[in-house]
Formats: sequence, structure tokens, C-alpha cells
Amino acid sequence: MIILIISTLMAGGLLAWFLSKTNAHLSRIIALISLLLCSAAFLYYFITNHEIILASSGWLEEIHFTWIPQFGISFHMAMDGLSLLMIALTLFLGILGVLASWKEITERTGFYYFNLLWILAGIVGVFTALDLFLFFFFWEIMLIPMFFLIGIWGHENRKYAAYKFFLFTQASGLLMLLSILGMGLIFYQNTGKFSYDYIDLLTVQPEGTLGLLLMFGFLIAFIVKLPVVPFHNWLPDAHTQAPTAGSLILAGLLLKTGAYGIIRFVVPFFPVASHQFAPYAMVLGAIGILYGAVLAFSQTDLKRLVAYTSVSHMGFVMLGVFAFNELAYQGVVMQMVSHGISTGALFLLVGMLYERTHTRDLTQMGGLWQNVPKIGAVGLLFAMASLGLPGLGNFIAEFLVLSGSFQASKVITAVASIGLVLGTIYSLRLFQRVFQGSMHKDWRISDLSTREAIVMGSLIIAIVWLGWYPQPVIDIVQPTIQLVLDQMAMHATF
Amino acid sequence: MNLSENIGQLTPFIIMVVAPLLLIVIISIKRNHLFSWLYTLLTFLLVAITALLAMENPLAEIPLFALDKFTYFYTILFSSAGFLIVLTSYRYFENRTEQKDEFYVLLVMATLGSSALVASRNFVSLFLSLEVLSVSLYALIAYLRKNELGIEAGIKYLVLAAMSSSFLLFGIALIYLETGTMDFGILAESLGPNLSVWILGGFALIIAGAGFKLSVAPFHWWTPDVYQGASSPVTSFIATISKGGMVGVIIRLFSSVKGYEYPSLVISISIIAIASMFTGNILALLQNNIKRLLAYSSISHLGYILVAFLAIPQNGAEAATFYLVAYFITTIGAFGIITILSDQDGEPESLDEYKGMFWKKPWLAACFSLVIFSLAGIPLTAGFLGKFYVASAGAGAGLWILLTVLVINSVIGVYYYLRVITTMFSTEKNEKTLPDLKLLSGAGLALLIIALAIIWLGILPSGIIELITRSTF
Amino acid sequence: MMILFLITAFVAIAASILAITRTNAVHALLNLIVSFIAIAIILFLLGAPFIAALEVVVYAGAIMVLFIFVIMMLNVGAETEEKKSKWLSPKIWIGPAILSLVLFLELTYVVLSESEILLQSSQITPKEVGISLFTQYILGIELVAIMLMAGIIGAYHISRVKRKVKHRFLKEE
Amino acid sequence: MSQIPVHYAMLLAAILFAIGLIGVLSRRNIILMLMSVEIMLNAAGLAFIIAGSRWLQPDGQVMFIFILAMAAAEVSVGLALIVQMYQQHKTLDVNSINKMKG
Repeated sequence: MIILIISTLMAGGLLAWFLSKTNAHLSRIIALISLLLCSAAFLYYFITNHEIILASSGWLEEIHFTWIPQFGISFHMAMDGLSLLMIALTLFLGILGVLASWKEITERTGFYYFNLLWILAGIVGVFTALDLFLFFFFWEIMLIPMFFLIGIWGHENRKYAAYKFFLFTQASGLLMLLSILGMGLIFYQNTGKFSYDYIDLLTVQPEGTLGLLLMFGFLIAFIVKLPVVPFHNWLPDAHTQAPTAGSLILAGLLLKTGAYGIIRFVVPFFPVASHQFAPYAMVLGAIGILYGAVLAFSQTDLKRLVAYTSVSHMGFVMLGVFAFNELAYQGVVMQMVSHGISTGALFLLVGMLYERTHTRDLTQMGGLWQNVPKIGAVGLLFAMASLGLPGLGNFIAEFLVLSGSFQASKVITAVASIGLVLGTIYSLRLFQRVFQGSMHKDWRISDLSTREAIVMGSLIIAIVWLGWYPQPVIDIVQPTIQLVLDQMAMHATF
Repeated sequence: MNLSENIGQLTPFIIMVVAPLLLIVIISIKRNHLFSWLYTLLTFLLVAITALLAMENPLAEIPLFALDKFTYFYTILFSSAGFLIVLTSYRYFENRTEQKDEFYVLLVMATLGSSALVASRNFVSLFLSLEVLSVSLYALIAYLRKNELGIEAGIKYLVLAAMSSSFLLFGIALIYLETGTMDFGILAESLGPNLSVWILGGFALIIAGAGFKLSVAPFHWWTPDVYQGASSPVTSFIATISKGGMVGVIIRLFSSVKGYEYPSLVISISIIAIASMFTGNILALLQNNIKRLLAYSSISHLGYILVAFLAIPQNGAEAATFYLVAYFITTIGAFGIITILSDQDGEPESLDEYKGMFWKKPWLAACFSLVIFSLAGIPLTAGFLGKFYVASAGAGAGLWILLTVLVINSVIGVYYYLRVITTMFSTEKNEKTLPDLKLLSGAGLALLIIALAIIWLGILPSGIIELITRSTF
Repeated sequence: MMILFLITAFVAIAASILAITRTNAVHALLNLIVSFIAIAIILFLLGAPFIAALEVVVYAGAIMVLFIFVIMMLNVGAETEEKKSKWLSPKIWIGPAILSLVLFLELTYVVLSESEILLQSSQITPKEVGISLFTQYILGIELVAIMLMAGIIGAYHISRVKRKVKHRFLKEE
Repeated sequence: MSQIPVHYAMLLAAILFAIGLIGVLSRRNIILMLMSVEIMLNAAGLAFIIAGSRWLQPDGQVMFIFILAMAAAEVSVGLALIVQMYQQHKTLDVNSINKMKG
């Protein structure tokens, strides 16, 4: 199943690239078809096995081959509830990404879709790899195509943004590699054999300063991706300069790999160290929430604004992960999914507006409601989602995170809650500046096309569904959360 | 002692001795470039095959040389590298009016020197093999006589190489004076736990001499000039086979005298490694000439290999060898592409000439990107596994400072490698036309082999690691 | 014995310093030859008469002749013409001449004294060297052969003149 | 064992080596640089003879012969390069032919 998805995506990418010479249109269709195929297979798998999925508490599907026995590296991939959920999100946003770039990308389409599909393959790999070497492998695979995506099809400042993105993530990734090596080495010293397997390394539990150092190796890689405030620098540039689908995938998926990494690796590997670090991490999270919100408020570039809201939203993830309780973790997972959808939708909207008006400048826009009421309505909905209006997914997420972290630290949570107020301000400002007020220019632009309507419609359904009935999501990830918390309880004393 | 009994084990070397001599005779009768080219390809192929066969049954004790699996592995590596270099360079030399055949003669001789260097287990043979290699290289660097830079590079290399040889010799003399032996094995026994001043001085001079060949900082000054001045196939040779021979023999020397147990040696090699990594990477940032850029990048790569040296008790020899294999393939690929893109006017050295290459020649540019990614150590390529292997060996030996430096440098490195990539993917218009590559030509075949090898080593390296583990100490 | 060594060593060092400080290549060469001959005597004192002979024959002889050959070949143009007259001025040759004289006196003393120095000088006989060379180091000889071959081919290839230039020293080229 | 103390002899070799090194580094005339290299090689050869006579082994002398051969090969290629360089640049100064920078 996992292999099937990854290989279909990779093969689809190659095919799209090779066939683009004959017909540029063909590559779009191939990209879409391969994604749809994956989704269909995934749905089929889910429907036939949903009882097992909801009931089981371990790994749903496991693939295990020896790969490089000399290093104890194996090709070990497995899926649990969390991975399953994230793959679903990946495929969903992937399809939307292809649809969103249908018109936008007119040059070098073949290579574009190649990159797009390979990013998705890398992301799926990251979400399922259980061997740390393999994980690092996929971690990098999603990086390079993203670099091309930003660097080739981005906006005016694309090269700078692409470099920044690549260097930040590469540097932190290499630190993670060192930590992975350190973990493998400790395992070797304990048992006399090399292994980079997740299950094996869970038993390592390094202590003291060593544990802290190794944890930082992992943590830095993930919080750069997430991003948490001191390391967020790359994000506004990358998001702003990337093409629409690139921003969608960056915000919707790539940031989630950071959150996933913390939940999957940092906390279970280093319960003691992360418990020590938790107060600082929560402070960082709270700072992220406020800082992102304030900066979002002061932006005039529409895309940059949305990018900073991501910083703010991901602060909640950071806050929740280091609260170490069930409620917060449920909130974190909800936030990952619903932020993926709501921010993705906002980026798509910005992309649509940019396609029509050729500007991202807030001061140029205004009063677009008369022209494009449908886009306006969708925009209003997602602005509301972003500020956490009850009934939409983000509300549940933020509420759960805050009530979870309240148990851990009252002060920090209280400070973080201010972020919700700020969120309201910037979301409303966004909406008001774009769609209401007086028209600065005589815009004559068309409203949603059918393709765009399908894209936005599915996003609306998703976010509303998450807002009203989040239980399936929570149920699916429950075993994973339990595992993490068990690991925590086993090794760390509160 | 009896050489005739071990004739089977000696075959690869005998071929490398006889083949160029025979070629000289043939040249003196009638010159034919195509024939010389095919002949040399066949020579390298035969060497590789016979070395592979001899590997089954090694351990013949002959004076001066050790014909063990290590030697054969490196011989196979060198002859395959030579094969690929020759394969890419047919048209390069065909396009130039010079007389071409001597190139092949000298190339095989230099490869012999390098293979013999790895096989050396005595300072005498180390020195002699090194000189066979160097003397052949002087002429190879200045091979295109019309090229002024070539002559300049040749002279620079000659003076500096002769100087470094005398350093090496003086160092050997000091060690010989103190221990009374030039054999690595006996030397290892006669070295005490504390090295005397003379021996330390000797090792320091040997490190200087060897460091020159390896072009590690601070002995690297010749590298960019020679890389730029020499013709691309020769540069490829200097960057790979010539350095590889030195790496091989240093591994042999270092592990037989247990150099990693002497703090003074460890410290000096660490300093050299750190200096090389930083020098290479930082100076490469400023380069616009692709050959000079690759020269600086090779300095830093040798720095990475030196890290593995210090981890010899922890798989360091394997790691260095594997890294070397990856580095060989990648470097030959990089210079191979420059070779292919050369025309009568010269080589495309400036980065600007590669602007937008991906959109005009996607295959070639994709190969080049692969090569660059491998140099940068990005996963899915041989370079990444090499780096991983080195890092894992280094971690095993507890060399955390060196590893941190390695990581910092990998990031610096990524920056200039990305510059090459973005140049190729640049969407700006570029008037410069680059020559075409026929896929069915020798060069096309070579590139295909290189690309596949990079990916193969990057994804399924266990076979080759197995081979390396069996053939190192 | 010791005194002989010190004198010769002094000559060798002095000649070498003179050699590397000359502006004219031929003057440097003269000094260099003296230095090599001095080293040959030291080799002799150290008990290696065969090597001492080789030093004189190959180094001071053949290799230096090669240098002279090239220097003379390249000495074209007006600047060298005017220098030519100064070549024979005593300032140039007096240094090497004195140093050579010292060496000559020394050699005369050694030969005439027929003391233990001559006996001592063959502790390691040429025969031993020869045996070692052609048994233990036979593969080294092979490598040297290849190295010289490479040197010949390289030198031939690089210095081959395409245009048939009639040079005043190389008429047959 | 000859009566000359090993360390005195080695000192001579070292001094000659240093003189040669200074010559290579300070001279700009390519022929003089090559000559200085010869001094260095010769000094190394001398050191081998000293070591060989200390241990009463022929190996040092064998090594000297090899150095001799190597010097000859190197000088022949080197002089060929010098001739070629002179024909192209009409100078023997290494500074003035320095075209490559960076």
C-alpha cells in the first residue's frame, strides 16, 4: 500500500516529465491521474480495513526489508493512525495542488509536475518511514523538488527564497543526521549491533546532557520546518515566492512533517530531555503564536500575511506537543489537519486573486466583493476558519490545544490565548482589505470557474466536517497518542 | 620471492606495463587515433578483469609490494576510472590537431603508477610508484601544447611536485635513519609508544609530501591552477586516480603503523582535515569558473576523507574507500560533462555558459545535476552514502568536533553547488550554443554508466560495501 | 676525518648558497656543480664510493649538462649578448674556482695519505648494492624503467617543434 | 660505521635541503627553481646514504640510485616544459606567465 502510493507518485512524475515533450497538457493529466489512482487505492484500503484501523493499537501495515545490513539499515516502513491521516491529507492537498496549477503553470509543465509528485512521494515517505535512515532519505527527497519548485516557477525573488529555504532545512537536517548517528551509536554500544530502526532506537533512551544534545539535533530540524520563531525566517520568503501549489504544499504538508517528527521521534525518543525542555518549548510556542499574529497584521503582501498566520498557527502545535497530555495531542493533530486545509485554502485564494489581478499587494485591492462574490464568500469562510470560529476545524483544534496546555502551564496558555484575539484582528483585516472598502482600481475579473469551485468546495466540506464531527480524526490517531504518552509515562517522572 | 609462480597475481600489472610499450611500437609504425582509443579501452578492461580474477586468490608475498585484496580493489577502481575517462575523451582529442596517441600511453603508465602506489608496502616502492605517476602527469597536464595555460599548469605542477617529492624523501630518510627499515610492517614493530623527534619530523615531512598529492590544505595552492590549465580528461585523472593512489597507500601505511594511536599524528591530521574542509568550501564560494570550483570542492572532499582516516579502528578504511569510490564516479562524471561540452574553441569553463542548459539539453543537464547533488551529498546519490559512511565511522570513533565541522561544511558546500544547479535551471536566455552529445557515442555510454552508478551506489550500496569490507584491513 | 668532512661540508653549503643567489643561470650552474662534487666527496667519506662516482657522473655530469644545454638553447636575444662579455670576469668564476680548489686539495690529501679513509670507504660494497638492487629491489628497477620511459615520451611530446625551425644549436630538428 | 657522527652529517643534509627550499620559494627564474629542487633532492639522497651507512645496509644506496633516476626523468620533462614555455612567452619568469588567478 505505502509502496504502491510512493511508487505510483514517483512513476507518475517521471512519466509526466518524459511525455511533456510531446504534449504539455498530457503531463497535467498524468499527474492528476496518478494522484487519483493513489487516492482510490487508499480509499479502497481504508474502506475494506476501516474496522481494523479503528480497533488496532499498533502498526497497520508494515514493510520490512534489509537494505544496507552493514549499517543495520533496513527498508522499514509502517503506517499507524497518524500516518494514515497525514497520507490522506497529503493526497487530498496533492490533488488540489495539481488542480490549482492547471492554469497557472504554462511553462515547463513536465518538470513542474515531476517535482510536485516527487515532493508528495517524499512527504508520504516521511510519514511512513520507520527506519531513521530511510526517514532522513525521504526528508531530503521532499526538499530538492521543493527547491526547484520555488526556484523555477516562483515569483520575482524566487532564487533568494529557494536558497534560504534549502539552506535552513539542509543545515538543520544535517544536525538531525548527526543525532541519528549518535542514536545508532548508543544502540551499538548497548547491544553490539548497528540499527537505525525506530523500534530498536526507542529502547535507547539516552540520558542527561547527551540526551539533551541528541534531542536538540532532532528538534532543531523539526522546529525549523514547523517553524518555531527563531527559525521561522525562511518561511515568509519561501511561501511568498513559491507558486500557488508550492505554497499550498509548503503550508499544508511540509510544515506538518515538522510537527509529525516531534510527535513521532522527539518525544518518544527523549521523554526525559523533552520534559526538561518543555517549559521553554511552550514559551517558544506562545511567542510564535503572538509574533506570527502581530507580523501577519502588519503585512501588506497578501501571501506574506497568510504565511505569518502559519507561524502563528504552528505555535499552537508547539505549545500542544510539549504539554504532554491527551487533550493537547488531540488538538495538535486536529490543528495539523485543519491548518493544512484552511491555510491551504487561503493560499489557493491568494493564488486565484493573483491570477486575476496580478498583484498581491493589499493596498491595491479592495472592494472585490462586488466583482467576485463567490470568491469573497469562500474567503470569508476561511478567514473565519483561520481565526478559529466555532463550527470550523481550527476552533476544535485550538480549543483542545489550549485546554490541554492549560493543565500543563496556566500562564503560558493564558498568554497564548491572546493569539486568538490577534487572530481575529488579522483575519478580519485580511477580509476587509481585500473584499470590502472602496475599489482602488477598476477591476474587471471573473469569478470562480468550475475547476476552482470544485477545489474550494471540497476544502469547505472538509473544514466544516472537521468542525462538526472531528471524532473520526481523533479516534484514528488515538493509538498513536497513547503510544507516545505511554513512552512518556514509562521514562519520565512528572 | 619467486615471481614466476605468482604470475597470475601479477597479470594486471604486467598488462599495464606491456600495453603502453606495445602501443608506442604501434604508434611508431602507424598512428591511428581510433585504434589507440579502442586499444586503451581494452587495456583497462583487461586490467579490471584480471584484477577481479586475481582477487579470488591474493596474498602473494613479493618484495616491496603487497598483492592483497585491497590492492586489487583499488586497481579495479583505477582501471574502471581510466576506462570511463578514456571513454569520454575520444572526441575531445579528435577535435584537436595535436598528436593524440601519446595521451593514452601516458595515461596507462600513470594508472600503473597509481595502482603500484596502493600496492606498496615499502617506502622505496611508494616513492617509485609515486614518481611513475608524477612523471607521467607532468606531460599529461601540459599535453595540449598550444594551450598556454596547460604549459603554465605543467610547470607549476612539476616544480611543486618535485619539491613535495623531496619533502617525502627527506621524511622517509629520517624514519629510515631512526628505525633502520623502510618496510611498513617492520616499521610498525619498531615504533614505540612514543615517537622520537626524528620520527615525528619524518612523519611531518611525509604528511607534507603526501598532502601535496592529495591537495589538502595547506598544501593545496597548485590545485585550482592545475585543474584549470590541464585539459578536462587529465584534470579528471588528477582529481581521481592520482589522488586515489595516495589515499590508498596512506590508508595502508596509517593502519599498519597504527597512526591513529599517536596523538601528535591525530592532531596534525585533524587540523589538516578541518583546514581543507573550510578552505575548499569557502574559496569555492567565490568561483565562477567551474573547473576551479570543482578544484576547491575536491580539496574539501579530501578533507572529508581525512576524517575517515582518523576512524580507521572503526571502519574508517572502509568509509574512506567507499567515499573514494563515490567521489571517483562523481568527479569523472563532472569532468566528463565538461569534456563532452568542449569544442575546438575551448572548454566551457565559465558558469555563465551553463545558463539555461537544462531547457536545451535536459539529459546532459540532468546528469550534471545528479553529479552535483552527489558532490553535495544529497540523498539518492552515491555522495550522500559516502558522507553517511564517513560520518558513521567518525561517530563510532567519537570524532564529534570533526563531524560538526563536516556538517557545517556540507551546508556551505550546498550553497555553491546549488549555484551551479540554479544556473543550469535558470530561465534566462543564453545565446551560447553547446555541442551536441550523441547518445550512442562513447561519451554517452560513459555518462549513462556514471549516472546509473551514482544512483545505484546511492540506493543499493550494500553489495559494494560488502566488497570493500572484504578487501580492506 | 672529521676535519675533512667539515671542510667539504662547508664547501657544499657555500656553493649551494652561491648557486641559489646568482642572477645568471650559468653562474648558478657552475656553483651547483661544485656543490655536487662536494657532496660526492662526502658520500665517499660516508662509505659509499660507488654512489659518489654516480653523483659525479650523473648529477654533476649528465643532469647539469642537460641544464647547460637548455640554458644555451634559450640564450637568444640582445640582453644576453651584452652579458656575454662579463662571463669571463674574475668576479664570476673566482668563487667556484676557490671552492673547487679546496676540494681538489682535499682529494689530493686523501689519495696521497692512503690512510684508513680509503679502507673505510667500502663498508658497503658496490657488490652488495648491486645484489640488493637486482634481487630485493628488482621490481623497483622495473618501475624506474617505466618512469624513465614516461619521462622520455613526455619530454619528446612536449618539446617537439612542429614548425621546422632551423635553430642554431639544433640543426637537425 | 664511519667516523663521521650521524647527526653532523644529517645536519649537513638538512642545511642543504633548506637552502634548496629557500631557492625554490624565493627565485622566480624557472631554471633556477628547478636547480634548487635538484639541491633538495640531492640533500634527501645524502640523508639516505647517511642512514644506510648507519645501519650498514645497502638500501640507502639503492634508494639514492632511484632518486638519481627520478631526478633525471623529472629534469628531462621539466626542461622540455621550460623550452616550450620560453617559446610561448619569451620569458623564464614564472610571475609573468601567471595567467590564472582566483
